[in-house]
Amino acid sequence: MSQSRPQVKDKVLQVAGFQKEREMKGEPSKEELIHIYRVMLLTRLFDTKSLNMQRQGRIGFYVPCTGQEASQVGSAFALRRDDWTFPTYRDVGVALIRGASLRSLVAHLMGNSNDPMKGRQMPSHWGFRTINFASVASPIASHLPVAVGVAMAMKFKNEDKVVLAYHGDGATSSGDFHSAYNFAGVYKAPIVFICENNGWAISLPVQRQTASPTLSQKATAYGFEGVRVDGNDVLAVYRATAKAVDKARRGEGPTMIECLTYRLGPHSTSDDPTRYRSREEVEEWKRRDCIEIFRSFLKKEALLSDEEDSRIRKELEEELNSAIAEEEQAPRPAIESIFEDVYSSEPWNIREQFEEAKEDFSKRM
Amino acid sequence: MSQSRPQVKDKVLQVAGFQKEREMKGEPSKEELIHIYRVMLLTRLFDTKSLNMQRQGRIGFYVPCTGQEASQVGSAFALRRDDWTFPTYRDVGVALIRGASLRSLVAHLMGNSNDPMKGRQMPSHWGFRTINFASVASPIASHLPVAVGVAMAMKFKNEDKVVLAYHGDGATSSGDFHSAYNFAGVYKAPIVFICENNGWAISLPVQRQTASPTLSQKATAYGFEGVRVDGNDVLAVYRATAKAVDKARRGEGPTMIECLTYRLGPHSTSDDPTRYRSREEVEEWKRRDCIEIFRSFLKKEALLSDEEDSRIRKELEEELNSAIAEEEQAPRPAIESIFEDVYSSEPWNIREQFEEAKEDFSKRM
Amino acid sequence: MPTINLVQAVNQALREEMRRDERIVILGEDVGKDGGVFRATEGLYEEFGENRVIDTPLSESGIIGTAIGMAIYGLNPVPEIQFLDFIYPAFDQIVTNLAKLRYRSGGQYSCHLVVRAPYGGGIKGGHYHSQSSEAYFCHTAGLKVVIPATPYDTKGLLLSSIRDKDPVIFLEPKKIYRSVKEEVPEGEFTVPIGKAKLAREGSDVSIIAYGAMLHVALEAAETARKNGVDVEVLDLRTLIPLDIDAVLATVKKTGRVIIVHEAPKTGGFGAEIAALISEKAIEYLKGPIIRVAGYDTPFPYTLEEFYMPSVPRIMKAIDKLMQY
Amino acid sequence: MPTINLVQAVNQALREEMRRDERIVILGEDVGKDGGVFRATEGLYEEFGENRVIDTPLSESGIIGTAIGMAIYGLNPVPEIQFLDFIYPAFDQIVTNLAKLRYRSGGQYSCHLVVRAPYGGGIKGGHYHSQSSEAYFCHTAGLKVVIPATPYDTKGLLLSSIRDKDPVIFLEPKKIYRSVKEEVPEGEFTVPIGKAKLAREGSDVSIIAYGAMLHVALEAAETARKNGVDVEVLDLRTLIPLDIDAVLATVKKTGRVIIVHEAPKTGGFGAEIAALISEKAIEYLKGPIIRVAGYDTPFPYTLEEFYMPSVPRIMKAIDKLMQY
Ligand SMILES: Cc1ncc(C[n+]2csc(CCOP(=O)(O)OP(=O)(O)O)c2C)c(N)n1
Ligand SMILES: Cc1ncc(C[n+]2csc(CCOP(=O)(O)OP(=O)(O)O)c2C)c(N)n1
Ligand SMILES: [Mg+2]
Ligand SMILES: [Mg+2]
Repeated sequence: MSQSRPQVKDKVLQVAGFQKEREMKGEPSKEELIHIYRVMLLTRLFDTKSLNMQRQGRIGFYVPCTGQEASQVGSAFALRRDDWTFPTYRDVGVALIRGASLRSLVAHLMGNSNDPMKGRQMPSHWGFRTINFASVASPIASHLPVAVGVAMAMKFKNEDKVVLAYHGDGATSSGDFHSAYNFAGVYKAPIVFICENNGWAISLPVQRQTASPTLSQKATAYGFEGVRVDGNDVLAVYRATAKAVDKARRGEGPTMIECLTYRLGPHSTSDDPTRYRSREEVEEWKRRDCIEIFRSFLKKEALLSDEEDSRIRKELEEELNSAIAEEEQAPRPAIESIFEDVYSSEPWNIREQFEEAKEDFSKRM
Repeated sequence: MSQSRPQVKDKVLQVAGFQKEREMKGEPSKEELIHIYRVMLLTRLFDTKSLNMQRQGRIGFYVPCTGQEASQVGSAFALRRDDWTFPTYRDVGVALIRGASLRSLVAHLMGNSNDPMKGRQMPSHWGFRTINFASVASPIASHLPVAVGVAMAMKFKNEDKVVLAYHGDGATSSGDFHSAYNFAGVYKAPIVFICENNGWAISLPVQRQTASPTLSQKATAYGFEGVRVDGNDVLAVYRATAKAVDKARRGEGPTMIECLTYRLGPHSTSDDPTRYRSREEVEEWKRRDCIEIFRSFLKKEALLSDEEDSRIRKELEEELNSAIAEEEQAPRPAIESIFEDVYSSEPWNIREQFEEAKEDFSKRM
Repeated sequence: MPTINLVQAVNQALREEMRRDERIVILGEDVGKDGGVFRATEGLYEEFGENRVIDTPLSESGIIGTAIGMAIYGLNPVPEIQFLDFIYPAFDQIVTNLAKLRYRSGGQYSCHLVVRAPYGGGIKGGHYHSQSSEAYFCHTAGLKVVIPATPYDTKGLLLSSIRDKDPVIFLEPKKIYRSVKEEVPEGEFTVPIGKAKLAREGSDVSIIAYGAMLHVALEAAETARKNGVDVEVLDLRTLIPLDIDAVLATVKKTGRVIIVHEAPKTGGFGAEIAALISEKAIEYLKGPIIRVAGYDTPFPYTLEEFYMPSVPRIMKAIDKLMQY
Repeated sequence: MPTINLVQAVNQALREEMRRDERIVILGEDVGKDGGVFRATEGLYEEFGENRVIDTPLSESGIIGTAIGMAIYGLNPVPEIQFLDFIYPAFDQIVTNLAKLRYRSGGQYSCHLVVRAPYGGGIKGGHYHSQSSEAYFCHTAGLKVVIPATPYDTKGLLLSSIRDKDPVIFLEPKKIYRSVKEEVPEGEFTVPIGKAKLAREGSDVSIIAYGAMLHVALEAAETARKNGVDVEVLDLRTLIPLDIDAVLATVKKTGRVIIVHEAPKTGGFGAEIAALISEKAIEYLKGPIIRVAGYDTPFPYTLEEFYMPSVPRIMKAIDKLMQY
């Protein structure tokens, strides 16, 4: 019933001599490794802070990602700027490595007037067009056929771009997973699916989500390759993704990558995980914290000193705190924003309703 | 692009010495073999007649099954009386081997007052409660989760019954296929899925339905076994099904059986297959007609003489003709039947509509 | 008599009826060990075990589809959809199988079951945790649609729904899951499906409402009283089959009608009520039929309290009708 | 000018517009080699190739979902759903993504596309090849809903729909795919979305209809003329956004309203029209608003001509109103 420790081959951080392997095509440079580390750490800090803000009533809701930073950051780092990502609510690390600004993330959590979503969506339902980070909807897996459609359009236009589509273990049971994977296989769409298998779909352990021994083997039902990697090993995730992305870019079709990882926190701020899983399981996975693993690797390889590490953390905390402070000043969205963007232009019924509502609004401001 | 000839192991009718193998547990007796043959032949005759009746305007629509009799009859023959089947529109052979009366089938095609469906459904949308033959709806694969639910309920009640659920190659792309297979795997439901892979989903060849090299391998994504049999070999189908049914009955969970076969006729009476497939492909499959194969086997094994064969055919033709003649006498359903069975009892709106309608009806009778 | 809230009423009804009827099976996402994300099924897994309280994979079409199969085979399933907003992957199962099985099989098969789902706004859930899509189900012949507004009715109507012979879509107003409390008897009692309740008598204006909006309507009625307007409030409780007699009675009594629902106005169930009144009682009307409803937009997040029907919006409608 | 039928008008619109706009992609089941089961896409595969006329696997959520993705990425997809009855597996994609993407992303993303689907009865299709479920889409903010009734309007409205910026559900009345013919100009012309057409002028009674029912309404009007009743017929053409001005104009003119549609009466789009009239023009009414609609049952097979609105049923409604 518990998410077992991964039995996978491609472990990078646990083997010595990463430096030597660096000549490998596309392997990250020293600066890039530090950048990856920074973003993972920032993701963690953002996550912790957001959970706290929710508890303090400063934001209404949040979906934490602590524990999954390696799967998120390592995979998305394999992309080019002009590639696309289709994230889930949990993919803060993807947003950050793609270059989302902290302020836009915070503004969204607050649903204020700076929120690119105009305060219309629940927190953690991001979407940032400027970084090709698609808009999240709550219904699980509903983004997957859409992601395949974008990939098909890239192929239609003869571009060499790639889509990275994220989903959880629970998502594999949905009809949209099936449609998306099948269309991807049939049309050889340039897409890579990143399955963040964090062991749980709210209270359902993955072993009861499906009778399939692994999730990656589901890909064979669609005629393409599925691979399983240690999702807490950021470089293993990066390598597997880079390989799959290259393959997709060459026109050789989709890949599924199952990242074995763990959700260390609650499903969301509405969830109490002690109702359904053991402390021991969580503790076991805490000992495999992906950030700790990467940090000790970097230190062992003399890529990161203790001072540098503290400096980075301090910088990031300041950045984060100032983003929050600034966004907390922003007012809520203008009330008329309720009526915008339903259509490209306003039909009579919405205009009429807005006119009627104005009076109500002005009384209640 | 064409449905290739099957590459499967379990061929019975093409190897000699079937007699010797007959001691095998559950292998059909001589009488049973003749019964299977009779039903296959009756299915063919019924099909031919129904197509003709549609062309003559005596029925409105029909979905033919010529070419698939072995997959249908061979599989359903493996069931006990108290097991259940969830058929598709095309499964005349399943209905007949389960014991559906010719008159009820004909009445349904005519949508007359004897039709158990009360003339409410399009032809070929059967359902016969008395023989545990579930009610067909048009939306492809929509019956599959329902079939799994029946199997789960059998298990819940600690019965040793089994469900046989039929679907086509096209159905494997639907979301409901995915849900049904996944639930069946997770709950180890006593169900066997018979996939009649007839090469085509209307105009789409199976090779473009999915990139998966076989359909049977899709079962592995759900943690249970998928097997592939020569769907034109009635005894191979029977054996594979009997084995899977036994397994399900023992509580060992589901199996998928992919029957490689071919739809020799049009998809339905509304379809013109010459628009999308070659005459050669059809001719090649005609040479592998499952009834011819079984007939020559029976003759070679001296289980059927030419005279007996003609006698059987004649009997069946007479039975069929008299069923048709009788059903053509039956009137259409009473007009008030439009308003019945929407709910267990009539709500005011339906009663009111019926009252209003009566006058209209009486004027137009 | 103990005072309980609405979600406790759901839980009590399920627990008591599961003790009485062994055929009842609950299935859904997180309904077992977790007790449901709103705790509606809390403790049932512990009491009845995993065969009767089934945690399912993440597939609404699987949940509803298998529940239909169980119902055909004689069980009495009460599937839960975690939020009504997530019912659409099961929409085909509902429209194609659940609603039509009895009819299409000429009455040979039937599939009675109760789909429970929390619905509506007021919990800061944004587009996908706030929808009120009852109108889709009301337009689907073969389904009954029940929406309680109080703990007592919740228990009584849920028991009636579980004992009914037809498929029931049972929608629970999650905004008031915990905030509305009242005394509810333990043990067996039912509230009939298809009967509205006169929640407040009045002679000047009729407000027709259901679910969480009942309480907004009652508050508006109370406010209006202070302005000297005597408002009657009808709680529909069942949308399909509608209690047409109760609707027409209040319309004939006051001649002034306001319909309140959270769902977007266009094509909402309020339209059907207005249409029936304009068909059957137009001669009694002293003014237009006014719908106070959600706006024709997706459900917003930050500004949800401006989106949902409010006392001031209803007051405006009352004023308009009284001055007409 | 060549005389063509409705399905030919669809085909012509698609063909001409695909020549003009390289971003147009058609996808669906059997739309390619087979030319569509109603031949609406006949010859397009041959002319534009398999990249622009895509035969898809059997998955409506895949069809609509990938079409949405293509639209986001700048293509102009025109997915076909083989029968409207089979759209429900894609309902979540439509309600969750297609209708809400622009809103939920704060206008960052949009996904204009046209979902084409044949709808309605009259071809002896039984429950699952006859449905008219336009009301579901009309109640879903973010979608436009267009239903033509003539070949000319079909071509003109389909072109407008393809050029629109919002998602359009384009429903084609298959009963009259071949039976209604008229002269339709070759080449480019459009009919605006959101504008109804006065199909027949009259002063005594207004019939509001759309799709195949327009022709039944016109026939009833002709019959009524012989009885000395002067009937006006309004063809809505677009349901969302509704041409409210045209609706109110005819209501104010005649004061007697009949709404005709094939969909079941309860919760059908006729309810919305009646509700709007009872909100905005009640003082003009000389009698009840009558809906002549499909019955509140699934669509039957053998007896379909008794199920669908007919001239006698409309005549009865006219009589009732004239005698009121
Ligand atoms: C269609 C749908 N059904 C149910 C839900 C409620 N729900 C939200 S998250 C979740 C579990 C998702 O699990 P998984 O895919 O493993 O992702 P994770 O949350 O673990 O990242 C569920 C059931 C939903 N959002 N959408
Ligand atoms: C959900 C749905 N989409 C589309 C259709 C239209 N349709 C009817 S049969 C069919 C092909 C089915 O193919 P397959 O599953 O291989 O079964 P076969 O007809 O070959 O027996 C299609 C697309 C349908 N009935 N249901
Ligand atoms: Mg998970
Ligand atoms: Mg097939």
